[in-house]
Amino acid sequence: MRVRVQEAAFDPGRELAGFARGRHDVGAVVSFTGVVRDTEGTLERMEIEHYPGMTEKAISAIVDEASARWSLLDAMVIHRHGTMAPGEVIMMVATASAHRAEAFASADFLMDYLKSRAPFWKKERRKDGTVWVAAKDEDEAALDRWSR
Amino acid sequence: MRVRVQEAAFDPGRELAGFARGRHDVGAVVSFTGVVRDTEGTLERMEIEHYPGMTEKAISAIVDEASARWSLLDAMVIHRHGTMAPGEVIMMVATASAHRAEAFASADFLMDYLKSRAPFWKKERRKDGTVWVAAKDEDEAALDRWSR
Amino acid sequence: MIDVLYFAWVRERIGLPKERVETGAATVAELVEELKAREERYAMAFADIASLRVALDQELAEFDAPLAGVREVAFFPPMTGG
Amino acid sequence: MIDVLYFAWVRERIGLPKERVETGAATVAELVEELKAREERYAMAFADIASLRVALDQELAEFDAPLAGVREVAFFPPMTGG
Repeated sequence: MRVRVQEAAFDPGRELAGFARGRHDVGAVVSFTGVVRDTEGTLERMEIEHYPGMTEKAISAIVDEASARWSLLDAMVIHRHGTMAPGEVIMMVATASAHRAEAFASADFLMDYLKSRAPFWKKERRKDGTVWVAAKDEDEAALDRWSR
Repeated sequence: MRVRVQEAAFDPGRELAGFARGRHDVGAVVSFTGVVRDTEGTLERMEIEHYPGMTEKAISAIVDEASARWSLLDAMVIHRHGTMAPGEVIMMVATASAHRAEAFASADFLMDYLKSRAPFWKKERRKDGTVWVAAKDEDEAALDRWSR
Repeated sequence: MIDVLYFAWVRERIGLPKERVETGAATVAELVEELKAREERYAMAFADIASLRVALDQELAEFDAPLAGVREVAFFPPMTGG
Repeated sequence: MIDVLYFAWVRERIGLPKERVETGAATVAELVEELKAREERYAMAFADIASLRVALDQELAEFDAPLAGVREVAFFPPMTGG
């Protein structure tokens, strides 16, 4: 299990290539990559602030919860902070398990919790001004899917 | 949208690195990688037979169906046939969309349908003999999740 | 004349991957009966129809589907891709 | 003495990322009331408590949680990671 919080850019392809390879117990690997989106062409920069110390702890707790729910053979979370341009990779999650259902569910779970429970805040520098991204009700509602 | 059926090994990391990059409308990329599993240490080789001609058509139809259900900005399916050793990559799926829910659901959907509706057959060469992998009831049942 | 293809253990039981068949069968099921009547290896391959799938011109079909205009019929076990 | 941290627009409204606060507050809510009473910028930052989250020693908590033994309190808007 690996958690990295960093300012530096990273290559999801290289990370996936090095994840859970050479093992004979892994049958399924799922990865998620989050990218700075700018559909309207008005975004200049995305700035991500975080809470050093708490961030790593919160992500590790989320990964631990996923490991308790599914037979995860490996998991990886990389999340950037600082300034990013449209098209740049923000973060990545990967999960490895014997079967596909567990790999999919655990990656989906990790994303839902990282979205609303890891201490990151996004600010958009747009041509017409600067705005903190608001949390969406649907992101909070997504967590209900996992209540047991 | 890209579909490749091939005997040659491929590197999922390199494929992910080249998938849906440099676009400003993509916010989420999900990938699935299927690996030859050998938990008991008794598998010597996996052999995958397919139906040339139908295979490409069937996969393309499944990708088209996914595109009709979700706002997919890009999708990729690579599936090998021939002989593979434990730990080798069998196949890969990737989907790109604006939001994470669509990327997850469409990749999950593609996997369920590739599993039971694309003409591939797996044969395991084990130390104690050779066996065709039987389709699982749960794989057929998984398709019901997507009936609308 | 119609091309008949066999895959996986159907191919192994029948002992060949493909053959051209002269048939007057109106449906897949009728073709299966004709093939079963030929030889023991066909009878064995088609013994349990519920464990088989069929494709007509490379599209999945049912066993009661008509064969009119079909050029290629394929028989195989349930697929195990992914 | 307790370390109080502010993030995102809470930090911007209050105008600093961190300060040490001398307080006798028994709960987070009482600490918030003390801070609001200080200056307009605090009153503005804490105007709508429903739009804020709090962490005690780097664990998410509720506003009625006790402060006894806590060394670090952080206030911030709902998180937007991923």
